[in-house]
Amino acid sequence: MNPVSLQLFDVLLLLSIVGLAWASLASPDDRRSVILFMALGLLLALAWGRLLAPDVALAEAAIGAGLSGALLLAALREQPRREAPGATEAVAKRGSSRLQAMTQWVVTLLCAGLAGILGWVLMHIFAGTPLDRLTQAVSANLGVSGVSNPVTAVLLNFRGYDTLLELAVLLTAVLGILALGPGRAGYQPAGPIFDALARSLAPLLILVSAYLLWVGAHAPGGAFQAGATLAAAGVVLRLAGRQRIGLPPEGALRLVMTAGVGLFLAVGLSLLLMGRPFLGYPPAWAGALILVIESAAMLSIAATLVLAFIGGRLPAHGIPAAEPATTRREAITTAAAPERGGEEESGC
Amino acid sequence: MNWDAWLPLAIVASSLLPGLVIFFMREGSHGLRTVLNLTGAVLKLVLVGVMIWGVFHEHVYETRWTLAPGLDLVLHADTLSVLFVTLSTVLWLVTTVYAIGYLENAPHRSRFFGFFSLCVSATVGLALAGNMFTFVIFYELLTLATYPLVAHRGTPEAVRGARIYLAYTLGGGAVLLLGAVWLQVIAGPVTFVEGGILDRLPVEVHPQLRVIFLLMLIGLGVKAALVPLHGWLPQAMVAPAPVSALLHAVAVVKAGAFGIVRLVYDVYGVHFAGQLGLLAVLGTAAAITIIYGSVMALFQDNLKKRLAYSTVSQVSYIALGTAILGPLGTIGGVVHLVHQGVMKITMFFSAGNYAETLGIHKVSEMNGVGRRMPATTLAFSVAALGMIGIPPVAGFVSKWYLGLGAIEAGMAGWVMPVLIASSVLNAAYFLPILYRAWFRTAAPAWPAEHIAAGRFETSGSLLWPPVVTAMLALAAGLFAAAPYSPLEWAILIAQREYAL
Amino acid sequence: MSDTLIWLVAIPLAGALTTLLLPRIADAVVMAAGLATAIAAGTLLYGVGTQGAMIYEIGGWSAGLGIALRADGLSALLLMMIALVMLPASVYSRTYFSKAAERARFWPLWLLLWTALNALLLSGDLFNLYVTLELLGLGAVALAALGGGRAAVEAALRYLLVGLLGSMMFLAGVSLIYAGYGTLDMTALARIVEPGPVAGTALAMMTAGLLLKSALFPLHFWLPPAHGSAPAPVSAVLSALVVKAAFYLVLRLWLEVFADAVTPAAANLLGVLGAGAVLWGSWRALRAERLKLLAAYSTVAQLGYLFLFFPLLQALPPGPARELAVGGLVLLALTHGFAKAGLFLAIGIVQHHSGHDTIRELDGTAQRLPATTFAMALGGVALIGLPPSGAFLGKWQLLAGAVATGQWLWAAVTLIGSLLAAAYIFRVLGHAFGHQAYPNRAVTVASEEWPALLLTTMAAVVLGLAGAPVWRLLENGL
Amino acid sequence: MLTAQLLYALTGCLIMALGLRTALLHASLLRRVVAINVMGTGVFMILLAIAYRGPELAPDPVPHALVLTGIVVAVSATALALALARRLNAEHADE
Repeated sequence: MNPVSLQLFDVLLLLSIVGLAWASLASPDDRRSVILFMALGLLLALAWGRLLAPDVALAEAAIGAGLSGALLLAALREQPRREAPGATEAVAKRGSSRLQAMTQWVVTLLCAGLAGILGWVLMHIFAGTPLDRLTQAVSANLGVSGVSNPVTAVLLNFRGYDTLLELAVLLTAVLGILALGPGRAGYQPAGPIFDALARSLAPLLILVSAYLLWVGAHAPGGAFQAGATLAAAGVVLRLAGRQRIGLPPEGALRLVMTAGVGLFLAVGLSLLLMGRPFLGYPPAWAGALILVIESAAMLSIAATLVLAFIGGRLPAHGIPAAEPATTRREAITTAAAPERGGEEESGC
Repeated sequence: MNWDAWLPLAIVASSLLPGLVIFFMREGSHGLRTVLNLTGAVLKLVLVGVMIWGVFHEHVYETRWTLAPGLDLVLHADTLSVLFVTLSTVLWLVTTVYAIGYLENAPHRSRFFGFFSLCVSATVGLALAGNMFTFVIFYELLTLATYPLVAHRGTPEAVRGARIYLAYTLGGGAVLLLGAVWLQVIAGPVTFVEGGILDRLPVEVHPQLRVIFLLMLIGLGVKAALVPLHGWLPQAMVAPAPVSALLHAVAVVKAGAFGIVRLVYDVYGVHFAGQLGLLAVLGTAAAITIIYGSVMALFQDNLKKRLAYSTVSQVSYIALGTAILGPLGTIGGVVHLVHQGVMKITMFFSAGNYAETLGIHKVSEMNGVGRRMPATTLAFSVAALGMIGIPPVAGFVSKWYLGLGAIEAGMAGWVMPVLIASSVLNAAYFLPILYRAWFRTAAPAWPAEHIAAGRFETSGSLLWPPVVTAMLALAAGLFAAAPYSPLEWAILIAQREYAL
Repeated sequence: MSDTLIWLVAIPLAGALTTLLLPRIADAVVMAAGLATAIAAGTLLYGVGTQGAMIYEIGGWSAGLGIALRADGLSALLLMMIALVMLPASVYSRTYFSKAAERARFWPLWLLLWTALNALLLSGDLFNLYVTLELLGLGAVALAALGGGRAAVEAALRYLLVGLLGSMMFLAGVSLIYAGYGTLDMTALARIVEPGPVAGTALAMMTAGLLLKSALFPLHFWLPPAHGSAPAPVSAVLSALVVKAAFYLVLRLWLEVFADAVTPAAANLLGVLGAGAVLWGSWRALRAERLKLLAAYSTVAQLGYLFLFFPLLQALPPGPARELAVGGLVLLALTHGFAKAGLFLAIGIVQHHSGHDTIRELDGTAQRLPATTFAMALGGVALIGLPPSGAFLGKWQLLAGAVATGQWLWAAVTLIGSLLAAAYIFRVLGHAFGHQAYPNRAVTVASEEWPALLLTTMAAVVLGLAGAPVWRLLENGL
Repeated sequence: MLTAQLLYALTGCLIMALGLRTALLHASLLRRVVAINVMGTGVFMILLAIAYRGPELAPDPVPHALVLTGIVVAVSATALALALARRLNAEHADE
């Protein structure tokens, strides 16, 4: 593309992004808002590609648009008709409408001012001499990082500690979710067409995620994209009415959830005990170690995201996926009873 | 560290540690509690004896502990602190004996004696404070330790009285704190040195020093019950009698007066304070308080309230003595610190005895009580006569020196009328009590006779404390010229202050 | 020795994973991990005291390309406080959550929170700080929601959304820094940062996010419900440690990294907000009907004092007077940490034994729960700032700074705030000491009562009498 | 100065402000969660614009890594927020 058409593309893309963002935020209906937000994610993935950030584009498509959207849609399904009284609405409705209008104006002005100042400062920065920032340092050390994709090198080697803590964030979130009580009861078993689709889609997604994981060492991809894709397989199965969607039983599930942080930490500490710095991989093993860590991280991420989608603890007894559809529905209702008990218990 | 560095700390600890232990004791273990209390009190007395001897022979006793750069916790024994420490220690022992009898079978005794010991520890710490920072710490601790004692009964009036007490004293504490911090910012660590340390500061800060003095005077004046900061004192009367005795004679009111003495003599220096015109302010406040307190006392029928207003008036003699420039005035003020304490505690013990034994709370109920309780009433009478200033009781000595000091300083023109007016008023509110007690015939029944007359007029541990303290008040007057008497010690203080 | 830095993060994190995998021995694991972390914190404090500031470059990559952990006197002191608060609180939680199933949910989150706190205090990298802030925020929310019931969940949700807004503002500021200076390492940044629009805007954005998280008035609205409805040990660490972590970052940024870019007007703005927090928080605490809400509003007020130091430090020239003030600030923060943690634990005991925490109905508490009442009184002494608490020394320095720089307004706010604090504390004590004719002596377990007593004693006595080393440790920093 | 870089950065600022505004003003919980996500997107766009160094030069990988981390953190927080909201709805329904 020539520069002019490229710029035209930029402008059009950005205009649609801003438009979608606005539409999603200002839509009168929550459902529309969520769907527009998912669409926004897809456009953003395009924009990230345009900014030469394919790793981020993949993650955005899988997580930003895909899983976040799925989470939001699932939440929407349970939203009461009218917003429940209390909480936020009460706060917003308090005071006279005049005061409310004034608040709106003040906040709008503040936000506009914030955008203006931020933009001005960025303009100021970009107008100066271009900074090399850390590009040089990364490429100089890429050779000993164990991978050739610089983003993976930063994520799992140079700034591996960030990623370790990020996995801990993910674990914290899912533990918080599990502590809140049992998950959603699950979906009605799907009709034969969707069921068949799910049956074929899931293995495909699993395959894609394995590929993404492997390719991350030298090309766009990596644990997060792979984990999200794997989680997508779970979500699809879940939507098709599978209960446990291949998640292992309680104890093993905990093992999978902690595998990412655990292995990462174990590698770091082992190196420390061997006299190297924490997470200081020997260059010769770096590639292998990173792959091991990433595999564990992928499993953890996938399990975590699926549990987040379920929104709570799994039913106590797993239901084999192959069970006939008729008995399955009964199983759901019987599983629901102990769940109530569990909720009360967690309330104390 | 050698023994000299430990002695001041040991004196504080001898009541602090028993106090802390008592807190966590079971309510029922009376015997052990009494043993602990008395052991602590006697031990403290012995340690103070050592200290008196040492300070007289110019030994230096100092405990120093750094809390922050430039902020040292200093316990230091000088002549003035020894005087106050001795007073507190002796009276604490007596009051403990009294309280054991007074609170027999009352609830929450562990709590009471715990705070009681803390209160004395704070007073002794305040007496031994070697700099302003340490003084402020113990001044606030004293507030903390006395609040539960005032609120002890837990009745609505007690809680209300305690709340008022707290509001006044914490407010005063905040003002004092501001003054102390300000002074330290200007002058560095404010060590108590005889003759003061501030006269070497440049002239430009003099206006600030005046404001600081006023701030600190307000802060100290709350506890010393200077008018118009005295409002809490009559309210705090709801406390049990031993607490009132301690509050009025030893701990709270005296802490304020002692602070004023410290402020004038050992921070500003009496000459420098005079130069800044601050003594006149102090003298005026004292004079107003003396007259106002006496007048208010006239109108109280409640015995403890009358005594309370009498305290308002009497404690300001100390401030008055401080405001009189010259050694004789100093002697009069400082010696009254002791004399007022001994006399006033006698009166509160007696008042407590009337209430505990016969249920008498009002002056109008005291007709003929002298025949029913002769020893108590005799003790009360000795103290009352001393307050009026009739020789040979201790109060006379104080007033004599105050008068001499006023003449020496050329302030007789206004000090003498104040002294005379106050003495007349003292007579006017005390003599009618004595008249009723001794010469009126008793009503057919006492308001509520709790303790029947037996071998003694009341239980032993209630009877002996006022008798002992009355004898002390008498002795302090009779043997004023004996070595180690309060007067001799006050003369020693004046000599060192004025570098005579 | 510098390995200690990474162990301080690794031990609680490993502990969290172990409790999750082996719930049967979780109690023992928590105690072991807690003790080990406390020992590590002690080692670090000793090391910083003897050898000065420490750095640990993770992965062996130099700071900038990689992430460096750093510890100086300030962070070592706060890490020690965290350990000394978390450890007794862990013992307390063991009794507080009586069912094993509750504890199985609680322990992993608890240790993750500890990990987050340590990681935040040690991090020397701006983006890593964003991650630790999120870890801390999500951990705190998850724990706060454990209270169950509508109030707790609602408060936790608001807490989460506010925290996310704060983190996003912080991240936006970090982006500007990376754009303008090309580094995320705070030490490197401190060397090259210069006053100007980039530094100013970035600092403003990051500070706005952090103020939201540290609940500075008027951004405090989320704190009282969240701290007031969480389980007692959680409230304790939220009030004592979590908000303080955000405050610590503000301190780092303003006094160290962006010291040159801070203007007096900006410092005064923080002072004004701090004054508002002191007065409003104290007033609301005085009006509170429940003990926990009182304690939560008291946290709002106490954080205000810390912000009052900013205009003073801005006006004081480098030298002994400023060092005194910095020490006072840190000591005040430490004292509040211990006092508030102890107070919340004590309130938890009261709530457990009387079934409520309504202040008006506390009469007889002193008879039923003497040790707990004593703990509340000690905590109260420290919150008011009476001697011999560490807060007394802190407030002394606050007043001294205000007087020395002629900023009388802050002195007045400090004194008024202290008197209001006395009013709300003694309101509680007045009720607690109120007489009840036939009190039942409650049956308490020692492991329930001593943590509160220990923490408040630490605040009201130990820090006041043995706080001098704080100044020595801070000599070379800030 | 690269026009594209500036264009994306400014758009990022705008989106961030839009998200912030809705997060502060909107009553619906779900919408606030969406808004915070939109706000995050704005910040990510700023970061990626900073990383962009024109079509010829390879972009700076560090902001890419930061954004990847940011995305995962954002989805974690979103999941927790939605779970809390779900629990809150259940509590309301119980009354």
